[in-house]
Amino acid sequence: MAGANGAPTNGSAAGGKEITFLEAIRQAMFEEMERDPTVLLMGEDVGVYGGAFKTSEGLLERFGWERVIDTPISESAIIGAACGMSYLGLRPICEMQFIDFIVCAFNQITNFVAKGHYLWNAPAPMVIRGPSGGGVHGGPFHSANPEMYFVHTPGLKVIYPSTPYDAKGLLKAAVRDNNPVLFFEHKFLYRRIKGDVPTEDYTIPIGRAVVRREGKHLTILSYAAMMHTSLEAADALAKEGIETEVIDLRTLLPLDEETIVNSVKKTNKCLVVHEDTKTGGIAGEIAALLCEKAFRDLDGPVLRMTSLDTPVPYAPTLEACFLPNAKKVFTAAKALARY
Amino acid sequence: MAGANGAPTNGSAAGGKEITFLEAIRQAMFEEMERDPTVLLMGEDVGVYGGAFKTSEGLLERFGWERVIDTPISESAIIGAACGMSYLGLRPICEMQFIDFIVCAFNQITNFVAKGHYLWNAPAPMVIRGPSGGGVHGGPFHSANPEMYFVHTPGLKVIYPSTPYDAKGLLKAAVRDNNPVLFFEHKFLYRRIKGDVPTEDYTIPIGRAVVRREGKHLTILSYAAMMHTSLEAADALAKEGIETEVIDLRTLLPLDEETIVNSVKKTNKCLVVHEDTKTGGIAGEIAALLCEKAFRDLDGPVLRMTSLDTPVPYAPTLEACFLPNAKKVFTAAKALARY
Amino acid sequence: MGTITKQMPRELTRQQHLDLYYYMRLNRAVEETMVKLFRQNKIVGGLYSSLGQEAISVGTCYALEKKDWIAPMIRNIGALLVKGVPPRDIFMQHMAKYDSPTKGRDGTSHFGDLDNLHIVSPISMLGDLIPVMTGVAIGGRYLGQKIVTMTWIGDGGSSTGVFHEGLNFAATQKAPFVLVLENNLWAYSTPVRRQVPLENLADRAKAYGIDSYIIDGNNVMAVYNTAREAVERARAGQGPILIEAKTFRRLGHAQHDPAEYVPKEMRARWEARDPIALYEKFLTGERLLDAAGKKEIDDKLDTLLAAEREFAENSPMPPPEFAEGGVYCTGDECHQIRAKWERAIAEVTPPRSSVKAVWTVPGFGSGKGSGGADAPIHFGDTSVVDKPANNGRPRKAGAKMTVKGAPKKAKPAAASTSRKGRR
Amino acid sequence: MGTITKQMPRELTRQQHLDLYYYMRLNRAVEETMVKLFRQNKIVGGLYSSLGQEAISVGTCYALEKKDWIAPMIRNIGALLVKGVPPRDIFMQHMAKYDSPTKGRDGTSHFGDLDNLHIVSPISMLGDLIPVMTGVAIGGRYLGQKIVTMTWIGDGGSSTGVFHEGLNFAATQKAPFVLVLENNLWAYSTPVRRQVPLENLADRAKAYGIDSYIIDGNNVMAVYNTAREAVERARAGQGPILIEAKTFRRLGHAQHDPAEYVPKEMRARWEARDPIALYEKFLTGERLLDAAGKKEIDDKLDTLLAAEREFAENSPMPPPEFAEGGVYCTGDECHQIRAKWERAIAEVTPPRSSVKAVWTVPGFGSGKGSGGADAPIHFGDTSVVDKPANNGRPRKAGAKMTVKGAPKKAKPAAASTSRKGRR
Ligand SMILES: Cc1ncc(C[n+]2csc(CCOP(=O)(O)OP(=O)(O)O)c2C)c(N)n1
Ligand SMILES: Cc1ncc(C[n+]2csc(CCOP(=O)(O)OP(=O)(O)O)c2C)c(N)n1
Ligand SMILES: [Mg+2]
Ligand SMILES: [Mg+2]
Repeated sequence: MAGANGAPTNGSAAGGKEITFLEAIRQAMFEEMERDPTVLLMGEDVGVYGGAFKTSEGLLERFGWERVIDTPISESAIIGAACGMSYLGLRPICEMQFIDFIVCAFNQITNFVAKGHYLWNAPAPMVIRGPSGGGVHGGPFHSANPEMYFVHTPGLKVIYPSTPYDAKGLLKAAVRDNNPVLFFEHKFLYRRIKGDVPTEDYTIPIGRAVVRREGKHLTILSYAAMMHTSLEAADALAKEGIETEVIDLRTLLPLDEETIVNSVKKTNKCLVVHEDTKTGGIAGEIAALLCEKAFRDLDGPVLRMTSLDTPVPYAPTLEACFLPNAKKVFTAAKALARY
Repeated sequence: MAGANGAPTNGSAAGGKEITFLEAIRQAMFEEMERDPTVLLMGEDVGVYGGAFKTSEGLLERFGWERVIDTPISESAIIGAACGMSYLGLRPICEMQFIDFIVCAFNQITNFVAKGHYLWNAPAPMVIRGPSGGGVHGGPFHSANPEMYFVHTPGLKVIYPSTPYDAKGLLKAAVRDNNPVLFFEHKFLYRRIKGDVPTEDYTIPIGRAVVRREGKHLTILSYAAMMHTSLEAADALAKEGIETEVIDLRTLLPLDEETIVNSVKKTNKCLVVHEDTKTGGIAGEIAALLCEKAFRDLDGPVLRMTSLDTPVPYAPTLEACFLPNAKKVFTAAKALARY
Repeated sequence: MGTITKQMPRELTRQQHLDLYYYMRLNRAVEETMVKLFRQNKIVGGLYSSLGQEAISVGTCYALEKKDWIAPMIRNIGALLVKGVPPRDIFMQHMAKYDSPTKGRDGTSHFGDLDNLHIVSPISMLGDLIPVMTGVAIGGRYLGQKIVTMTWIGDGGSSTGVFHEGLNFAATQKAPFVLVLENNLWAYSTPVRRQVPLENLADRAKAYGIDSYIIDGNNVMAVYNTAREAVERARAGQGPILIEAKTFRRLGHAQHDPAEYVPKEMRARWEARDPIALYEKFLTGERLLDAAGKKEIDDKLDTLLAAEREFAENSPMPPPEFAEGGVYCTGDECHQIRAKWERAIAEVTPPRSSVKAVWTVPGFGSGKGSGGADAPIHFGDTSVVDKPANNGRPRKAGAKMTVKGAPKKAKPAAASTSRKGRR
Repeated sequence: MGTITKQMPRELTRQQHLDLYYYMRLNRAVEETMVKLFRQNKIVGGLYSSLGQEAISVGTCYALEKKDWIAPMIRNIGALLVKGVPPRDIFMQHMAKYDSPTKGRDGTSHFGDLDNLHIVSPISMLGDLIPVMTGVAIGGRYLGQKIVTMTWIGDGGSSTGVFHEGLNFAATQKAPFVLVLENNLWAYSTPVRRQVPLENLADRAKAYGIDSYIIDGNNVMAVYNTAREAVERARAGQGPILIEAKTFRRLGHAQHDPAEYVPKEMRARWEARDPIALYEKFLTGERLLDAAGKKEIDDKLDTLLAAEREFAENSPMPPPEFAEGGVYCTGDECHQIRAKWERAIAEVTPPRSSVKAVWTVPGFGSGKGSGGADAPIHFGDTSVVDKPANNGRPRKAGAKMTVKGAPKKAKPAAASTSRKGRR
């Protein structure tokens, strides 16, 4: 089965090797810095320590103090400085130690970085990345899914991959893009998910979703960790004769309207699954999109399975209730299929 | 015609007097500070100057330096300090000189203020208010409509009124609420819109929309400045025999699902009009809501008429193109009615 | 204004000495117990340590009165204990148990007690507590409570923007607020000189014209005496004070971190300066503590912690459905929010609250508040080049509106009326 | 480190004197023209003024070289003019004309020129430019460009968190960056002592261990000489420098503001210290300028501004549809993004870029980077109490996945290979 970009979506290309999601991120940065001396990395503890999650392990050794910069605890300074560097044609990658801290630089990102190209013809080629998401009991301040704050900010691009293959290919594409790109790495996947990636250089186009599984009864749209939850639910649904088409959005801004709409025109039903909280989550945007582009094709409501509208609770029992899971997705999808 | 709270929505109560939207805000703060000594006002230039928009004119004279505090240019300090005060049972009102600057305190609001009640059983009775919106050529940094950043943040309440009567009644309700409330004041309305308000004390319940105009062919949902645009369009639609039901959401979080759903069950069609940018705007949330609650009642897609997905441009010609207007709403509504 | 490096040594009572010692021992014992729990996978998430920094949490918080307010950071378990938080609460917070102060919704030292112990919960974002505790300090003064507020920040956290905004605002307000900067020489893996180009972080205070102290954070008596002086001065209205306590983070950033980036010699030097060992030496030298007394404390701690730990371990995990709801305060039945007034309300309400809205600039006289409600406003009233799209002519339905009418200035009378109307 | 209040007076050439004088005159004339335009409702939005502060914008920017970078604030029209921005661009920005640098998408001094004049556009949010210009400074050093960057901030703006984060980061990096703090005693309606509890705002520098200067902002020679010294020191690698220029905002915050809150005596005192009048007096005294020379400049300005203004007025408003699109760079055809290298790339690429990942702490030796890719990570790998909901067993379709397999550490070889594969 071929993805939107033609590349094999299971990433098992000739000479492919199986690596973790974490290693895919590390390799993408390593190879981009190797390829292009304008690529730098800035963040808290990214140098000597190699990053809180070890995603920059070995980068300082190879590229030195000028290209791998340990910063003070100053997210606004990191983002602002990166933007200044980008104005000189450099391509800085900013790491937020946990993506939760990105809101400490919210003004710099949404007012300065995002608006520059439209207002002053000043492109800012930079990447802002970091570990996001829950399921590892990080609690209310280490589990954020901040995507919608940025999907609602014109001028940014937002990526949220689910496989090592996509993570590596999309991060490389993000570094080479001339716009500010937010790249979220779901920490639950870092070491739990492995997959093959080609050893040769490749990128994945930003803005393209991919069909992970084909089906005819309904479409499930998801991304990041919930992608795997959705695939698991799809297995269970299949046992009940419900063939689910599962689409991995991969890029949230811009959305791949074509792939989404085509699938729904085929299945006529759509369930959006995201780990982000419900109200104001991306499921709403997709519901509006499908109303605009495929209303007549809908044989049932566009439904959503999401986390609760609360902060992310700390206790495992509470977090399990807060998060969607395969069973919840299965139930919601089954009801929709029967609608 | 009676509003959700039973009070006459045109605000012409016995002894009602006609005042501007701006004056309604001023009176609400004045009367709440008069009524309750725990109510304070903090912000940049709110004291001696009476605020950049004169919304706090006369408050310092009457309530003194301890209750009307001119702060340094430190939005995070204003919000953080207000939250600390609220922990002592005080009810601070924080003014953002322009609502655009609220993002400078984004972390304090979304991580500290919003999460306290759920996590630590620590309620924060405080109001964050300021002038928002475009149409007055304030340019890309003085025209923000930041509502969705906060509608997507559990723990906050979000109010965005369109009439002097609602502004006064809802601001008073916000001050008396035990939760952090964001109160957006569309600056285009400050002196352009006048209306009657009762002289006696009154509040309007948070979370209740109001039917501004009844109709049977379609429902227009809107709020703030676009409310007036929508009513203007409704007049024009009526001339073509299209009876539009126009609903003023007033509160965006929590949404008044009942009033919204009931109207759509009656008209079977819905157009959402907002000045906020399109992608990730509240229209999407409403589309998802209607899918969940009224899908079978929909005879047409839930559509949206919004601003463009760009920063707010400076030039009047560009801003006019950027913003929705009565003509655009008329056209979209007419097409939907004919759907 | 300036940096004060020494202050009058103050005579401590025997009881005070023993209290300081006991709390440091308790602090360490509580954390040692949690390391055991961590190794048994009973701790949820990460576990931080204040090993070697106990003198700071204990000595500073011990300088406060019961009515004063604190907001602890991750390495201030000692402050929580001095404030009166039972060890079981700390255990249960880390184990995410249902009987913990947050019932499992939040963890570690993320919990507060607004009503009794006057503790504000921290959040992970460094620095946020500084403006918050500034606000508590200003609010307490407004209510006449004569309280002092205190929080802690690290060398790394002193580079956050909110540290600057908070401390600057506290200084302009002369807020009764004490900020303790624990300079333990590392921020996660980053040495202090890579984050702050200063020899003494107390110099941060010079940006706000406030006083600061520099102390040996491993000498609990110095910490306590300094903190007590700072607290008294803050309470006396002299404004906020910054205390830099020099110390060292003996373990990694959290349990997962072996901290190999720390030179061995550096750790060795500081291990030789353990605050508890140093104090024990002093106390025995002064005959304030002997083998018997020490044994007594050892036993007391063992029994206490065994019981507290057992309670914590027996506490259930929260039921899943407890994740739902509770995001908003639903009103009086949920929280009775009442300010505790300790001054006459008449002082802050009209007519006594009324002032002239003028700035007086030394040497230059005064200037009055300008404009009035008819003054042109920033943008909103700058003449618009195009005609407003929605000129809001009278409506068939909906609120009555007219356009661009001269705004009306409400007389205070109106307000007073509606006020009487309510009373 | 410390505050330097005087510096070697430096001999200016006649041309330099006349340049400084001309640019101050031009600055004022441009703003006077805009006030006329404002009164005629030809300005969109608000209009700010630097009346009485011209010596600062002009004197500081004049100390820079052509290759250096600036980011102006609302009151730095003078800096734009010195940099070489034609008055028409400034007029058109304020009139939102289609021929303006931003084609009407943004206004006032909100425009930049990355390629030629090296100007970064400001935004309204105060302080944001400080980290940005720090980044330009670090980036320029990385590319070997030997540039210095400069931006300005107000007394009020120095209370923003980003001021602190930006200047602290610049200091840790020893960035070639000069920050000019224009202390005009007011932030909108708020007097400086209500925002910053300092006599000298230059003391803000003490929080970062960087040098600062205090100067009379109405004396253009002092401003220029100080700025030039600061720029040279920054360029020489001595790190960022803060210059506090004492001055006064003669008009209101913007045109709408009568500023009645400013004591009359205060305004009177500063009106008597007009920087242009003072300099004119000096120049005539020194025989560097006479009536004829002055007349010449008057005429030159009249002709120039008449022409520039006419051009601006004749420029059309942008077509409405220009509001659409343009939010993203669409690639090379849109922007050719190329770094200008002025050092050998080999210095920053392997093998020469390679270092040992160790911290060396003076007196204590070194510690090495810890863990490696197999090290436990913060949270993600702390043992999970419950089994992950999605244990990702092999899929019918979709990416092949296995769970919790030992992570593989890619050998740099792999990277090199794929690199060769590309070359
Ligand atoms: C705003 C923010 N950015 C990043 C982090 C991640 N983080 C947690 S602790 C820490 C290091 C803190 O160092 P320091 O302030 O010196 O305190 P210490 O750990 O030494 O006690 C970092 C970077 C955070 N908590 N908050
Ligand atoms: C972060 C932020 N908050 C608030 C404002 C609104 N504002 C614009 S200018 C100004 C006063 C600035 O005073 P100062 O920094 O001294 O500069 P000056 O106007 O005196 O040149 C304020 C409060 C802003 N632009 N940015
Ligand atoms: Mg530290
Ligand atoms: Mg100023």
